[in-house]
Amino acid sequence: MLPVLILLCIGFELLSGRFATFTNLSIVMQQAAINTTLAAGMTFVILTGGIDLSVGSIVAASAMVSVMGSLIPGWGYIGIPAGLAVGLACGLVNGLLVAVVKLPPFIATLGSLTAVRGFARLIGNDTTVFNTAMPFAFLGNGSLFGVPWLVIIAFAGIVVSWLILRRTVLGTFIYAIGGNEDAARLAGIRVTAVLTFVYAISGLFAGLGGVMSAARLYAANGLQVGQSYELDAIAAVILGGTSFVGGIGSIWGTLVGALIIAVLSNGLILIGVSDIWQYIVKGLVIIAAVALDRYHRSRG
Amino acid sequence: MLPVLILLCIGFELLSGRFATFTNLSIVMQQAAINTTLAAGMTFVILTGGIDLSVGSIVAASAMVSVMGSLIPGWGYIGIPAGLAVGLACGLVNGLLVAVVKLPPFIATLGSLTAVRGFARLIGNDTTVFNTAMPFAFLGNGSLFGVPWLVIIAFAGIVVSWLILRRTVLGTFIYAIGGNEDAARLAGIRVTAVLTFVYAISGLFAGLGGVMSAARLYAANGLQVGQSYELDAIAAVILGGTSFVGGIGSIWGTLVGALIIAVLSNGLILIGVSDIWQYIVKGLVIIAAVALDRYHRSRG
Amino acid sequence: MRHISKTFGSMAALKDVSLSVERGEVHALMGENGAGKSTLMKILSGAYRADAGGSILIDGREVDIDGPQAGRHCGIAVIYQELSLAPNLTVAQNIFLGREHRRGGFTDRKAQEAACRDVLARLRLAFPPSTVVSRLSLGERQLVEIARALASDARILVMDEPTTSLSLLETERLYEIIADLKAHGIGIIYISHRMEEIYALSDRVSVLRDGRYVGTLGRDEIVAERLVAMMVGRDLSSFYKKDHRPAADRRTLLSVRDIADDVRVHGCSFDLKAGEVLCLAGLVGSGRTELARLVYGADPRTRGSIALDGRALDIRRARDAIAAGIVYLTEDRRRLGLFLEMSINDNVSINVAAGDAHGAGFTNAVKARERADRAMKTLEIRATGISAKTGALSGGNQQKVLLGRLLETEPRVLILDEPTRGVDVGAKSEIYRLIDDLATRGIGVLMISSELPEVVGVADRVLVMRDGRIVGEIAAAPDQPITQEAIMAYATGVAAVDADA
Amino acid sequence: ADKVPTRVGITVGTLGNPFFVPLVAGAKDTVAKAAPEADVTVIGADYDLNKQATQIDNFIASGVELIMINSVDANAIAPAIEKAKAAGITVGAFDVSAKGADVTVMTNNVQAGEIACKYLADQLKGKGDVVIINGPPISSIIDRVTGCKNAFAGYPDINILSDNQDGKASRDGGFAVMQGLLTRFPHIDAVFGANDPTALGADLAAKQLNRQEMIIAGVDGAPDVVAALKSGETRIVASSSQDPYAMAARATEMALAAFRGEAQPSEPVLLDTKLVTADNVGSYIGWDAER
Ligand SMILES: Nc1ncnc2c1ncn2[C@@H]1O[C@H](COP(=O)(O)OP(=O)(O)OP(=O)(O)O)[C@@H](O)[C@H]1O
Ligand SMILES: Nc1ncnc2c1ncn2[C@@H]1O[C@H](COP(=O)(O)OP(=O)(O)OP(=O)(O)O)[C@@H](O)[C@H]1O
Ligand SMILES: [Mg+2]
Ligand SMILES: [Mg+2]
Repeated sequence: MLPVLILLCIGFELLSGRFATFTNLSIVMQQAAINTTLAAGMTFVILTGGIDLSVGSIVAASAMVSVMGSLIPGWGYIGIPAGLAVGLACGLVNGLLVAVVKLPPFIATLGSLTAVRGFARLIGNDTTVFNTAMPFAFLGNGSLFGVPWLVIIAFAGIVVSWLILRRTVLGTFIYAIGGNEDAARLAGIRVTAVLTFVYAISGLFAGLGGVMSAARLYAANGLQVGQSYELDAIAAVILGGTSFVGGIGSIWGTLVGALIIAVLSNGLILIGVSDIWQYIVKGLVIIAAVALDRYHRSRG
Repeated sequence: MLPVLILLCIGFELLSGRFATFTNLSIVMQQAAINTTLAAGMTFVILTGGIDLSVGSIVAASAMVSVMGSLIPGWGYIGIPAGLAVGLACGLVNGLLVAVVKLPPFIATLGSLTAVRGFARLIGNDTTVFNTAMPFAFLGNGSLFGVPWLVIIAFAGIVVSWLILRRTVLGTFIYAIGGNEDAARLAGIRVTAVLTFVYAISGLFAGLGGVMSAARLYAANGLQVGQSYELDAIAAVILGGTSFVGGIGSIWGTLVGALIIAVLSNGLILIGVSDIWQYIVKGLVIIAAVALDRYHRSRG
Repeated sequence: MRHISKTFGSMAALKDVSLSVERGEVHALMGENGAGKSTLMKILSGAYRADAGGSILIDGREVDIDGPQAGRHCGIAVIYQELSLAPNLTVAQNIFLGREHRRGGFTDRKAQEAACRDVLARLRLAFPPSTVVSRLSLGERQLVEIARALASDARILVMDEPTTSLSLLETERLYEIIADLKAHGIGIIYISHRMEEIYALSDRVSVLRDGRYVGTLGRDEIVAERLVAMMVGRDLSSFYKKDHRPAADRRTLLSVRDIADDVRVHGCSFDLKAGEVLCLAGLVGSGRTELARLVYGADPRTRGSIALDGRALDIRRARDAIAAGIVYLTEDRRRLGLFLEMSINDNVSINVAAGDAHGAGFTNAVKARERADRAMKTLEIRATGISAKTGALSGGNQQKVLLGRLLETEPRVLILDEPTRGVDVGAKSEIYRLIDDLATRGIGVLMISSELPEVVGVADRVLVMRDGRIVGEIAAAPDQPITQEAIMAYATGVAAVDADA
Repeated sequence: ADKVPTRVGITVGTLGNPFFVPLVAGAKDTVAKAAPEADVTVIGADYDLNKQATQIDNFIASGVELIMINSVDANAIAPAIEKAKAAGITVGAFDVSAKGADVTVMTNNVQAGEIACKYLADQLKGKGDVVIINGPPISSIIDRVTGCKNAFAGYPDINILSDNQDGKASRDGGFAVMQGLLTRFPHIDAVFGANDPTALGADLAAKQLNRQEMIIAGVDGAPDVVAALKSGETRIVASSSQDPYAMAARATEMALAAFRGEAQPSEPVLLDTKLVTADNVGSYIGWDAER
């Protein structure tokens, strides 16, 4: 899909003349940051043949907790681990439901999508919580040597995921389970533990996404954060070439997928396409991009 | 899942004392009607191992066209075939993308989810179209011998689906493709044609859902109708025991799944659970229901 | 078929192969694993398209087989090597898939099941047409495949290793049917790695090697040495190898007592001695695989105990068995054994990867490569390299990869379920040599096999199963070798009285 | 000539709601009148905070000089607005306040709820059982419900049966919630829907179950309610009208003035709402009127 991404960038630059500026590219990457982070976690899950629908709701819950934590006088930084912990906890529950109770992943995480969303609304009692003096605001809006922190975090997430998936035994097990779960069990792999891990890490990444959102907005709202983020995250993973069948795919593909989604949103605004037409064009470009990729590969 | 459904009904009746009245049960079934119809089409798709994310958007587009058709003086009934045609057309496109272009179903229908939503908004130019003198309003609000038309239509959809799936050769092909696509191809089955059919019928049912929505609300709005209906439809199918792996499941299960979802929504309002808690309880009940079902079956 | 070539990517699987079959002839096709036999047949059936240049003629007329449907139209039916049933459908639905009995667009289920019953009766199969295929054992599935081919009324019938999971009884039944088909003028192409089947059946034998046509032998010219020489280009001297000492005086290694799942296995007990090759024989569906899986912990058992070196083991899942030094080679390598999307390297080292890992769980790539290289060399796996995708290997080579994986765990007890399933003569003799080596090194080998000559050839002792019970034991003694007849007697129930007594 | 912006960005909570059509038109027309050459981009945020914050970033990057915002959340959007202002951009808020904006014009939503519910209470002669169908927790909806409750509080014999169900601010949602409420409560005298689609959905549900006993009010003065009121075949008796076009026009005019450097009130300007009823619907100028 990399060629498609490059093609899109060139197209938008030619059409708008404003796409390829440093500021805009940095905006695109910031926009992609949260989705990339969620998609990194989602890659683990989809590689095992599962799905995690709850990430959007987890982002909301984590963002709420993170902002509320940041309001503790003198201890504001606690918002970061608190948000992460919420994500990890939700992910662990998902993992146990799938791996131990053996629910179909779609149903288990659809249940959490709904329940965690309710929880996110409940803890803020349906109001917006905000912190004008957000101690870790720099994470959301600052940059390091000109590179936004959001981008650094997202990229770090990708690199860590890559290390786990491609350089550790655990990664091999994840691919193996996705490729053939029965065979993995017969080969003595701790399938239950690995599956639990996979949902836990997706939850953790979603928690990180929530912290990023909190740091960026200085605020959170149980209902208005993270709505249908799961779809974008899954789309990034699948655009990136990971297959629902399990066992096939790569984290770099996911990065490219997430960038394609962000570039599309940004570029269409830049060239002044109206909101309605953005929907239409976005849908068609996604289809065309994957079709082109197929064609390209089948010839290559 | 039937025991779970019955348990839920009994529980709500005990808690509210008003659940099991004729009127309320008829309301529940009406509320389930559109989702049941979508889920019937979705069952076909999921049985082949695919997914159709675009049904919610198709409902919107079909409802728009249906209401606009109903406004034609003297020819208002044209709204019905017009709505169905929109659904069928979208479904056919999905089918061709999956079967011929060989896109992953998730991506192909995610593309249509977005593009068709844009189309639905475009044709009404983002306003609500309405018809206070809807000629086929009886379909949405009338009843035949006390049974609401919506329920009759939905049930007819289920019966037709059952006939196709269990009594025709085509149905066997659908199960065969879901069970082992390569084997089906080697057996000389026209896999491409069957897959196209499956998405087409899902589109057609979604078109029917749009007509039902139009007849029920006398109005349609490109953005607000059918939002995330796909999730409910998929949930009904999976709750009903059909597996994402393909080839396993039944249409009656889907009916039960759709009823569980409707009973939950209705019952929680009846016993006066607040909106936020509805989210939480709904999520937990879905998880518990499937877990119970698993446990029950593993013992049975 | 004339001048057929086929390339996958850059690799040529078939190079200019020609083959002809007459009416009423059984034409055997032989060759090592990966020689291209299955590929050639898939081209004939329309599953693959050949490269341009070749042609296929039926009754002297050139036909264009551009898909499975076209192949079927030309009267060609195939029993594929890799079983191609839909596991979620019933036996009847599978047998008539794509050729349903219909009334209008509706399936005529009654007529179909009646027709299915007829076909099953021809094969003397006991299960009803409404059985769901996923509930059948591997051997039973293979019989369903055969039934499907029989029901198709084809003029040309291709059988690609139809008997790999069948025991003698079913195989002989198949012989009768083939004779019957021949009499009706049907042309049969028969692929097998089992010599005795080739002798028994074929009118002519053609041999492929490395995708090339080597030659054809007529009925009277079929001699084992010559065939083997044609296939491998060299001579295989001793086929079965039994050099290790008889195990009589060895200590007991594995001891299984009254193990059962009370569904398919009902209380089996046996001892396996160190350095012994113990074979488990029986008819298809007799419960051998299930017994092995219970020992390995792959399925939960309802009672029974397992001890190694006299110490009781608490085996609840496969992992426990592996940790104790008991490993199991599945009979269904594609579904339960291999990770087809992964490399040979990963497949070979996955069982021991956790142990090899550097701190923090990082993969020890060097060690993994060593292991894969060793497996490639000792087992003579043919592939482009250790990073080749396992799914692209021929069946026999896949089997060797799986074996390689088990050997890397340095097991004490090796349970082999149909280890030579779909393996060519050369590789087979290598596997026998390997089994012998392992036994010599004191490893206990429990081998399940449906191929009686193989059982007779390698076993020190044979247990025979029937209906989930061990009904007989035959030990090799210098004066009284194990015979196929003795095994069959137990397996079919003729000699059951002895065992009960 | 006056100083006018060359690039303008408009972001609204969502574009797919009929209310936003005249709202956006009002803002766009006003910009076009003052600065015909200006390049105007309009986008919807789908009620997603991150999305709206991103859109403002995009506006800053693409060099807009004026941002008109209908914020998803008044407080949460503050940091983004601060950034925009730091970049020298003038920010005008309309319909929903946005902390830090230079000017704010919005409907007096508390009042909208108040007059609708007061009307309901008066029609009931100060006595009866009522339900409030709530909506998503955005400020306009919260304010309306607050206003409505204030009004009902003045009538000791009015009893609120339910106020915690979410009609999703849509016909569909209003319909489903109302069906449940109708079953739960055998008698309902009046219904307040948080917006017109909700009220219309509730009306349809009551009609279908043949429940004649109640009257319904909403907020918006939307064309479909106008049509219903005119037809007379409805339980809807009133809707507090908003004038999205005029509201947006006013906000944009003020923002343009601020852009020119003219001092503007920092307090939000609250536009009064008028109650549309069957009696005065004939003279009501609706959203779909030509301007
Ligand atoms: N789909 C495929 N893609 C790439 N290579 C393939 C494919 N199918 C077969 N091959 C290669 O073609 C060659 C011939 O394979 P084929 O399956 O025809 O062998 P075979 O003679 O049937 O062997 P066996 O006795 O093991 O079944 C092998 O080297 C195999 O790796
Ligand atoms: N999943 C299952 N559910 C129900 N019955 C099964 C299942 N798997 C196997 N069986 C039945 O259990 C019996 C024993 O099967 P098993 O696989 O152990 O036999 P086997 O002796 O190894 O035969 P084969 O040579 O065919 O592999 C068979 O009759 C089979 O039909
Ligand atoms: Mg072969
Ligand atoms: Mg077996």
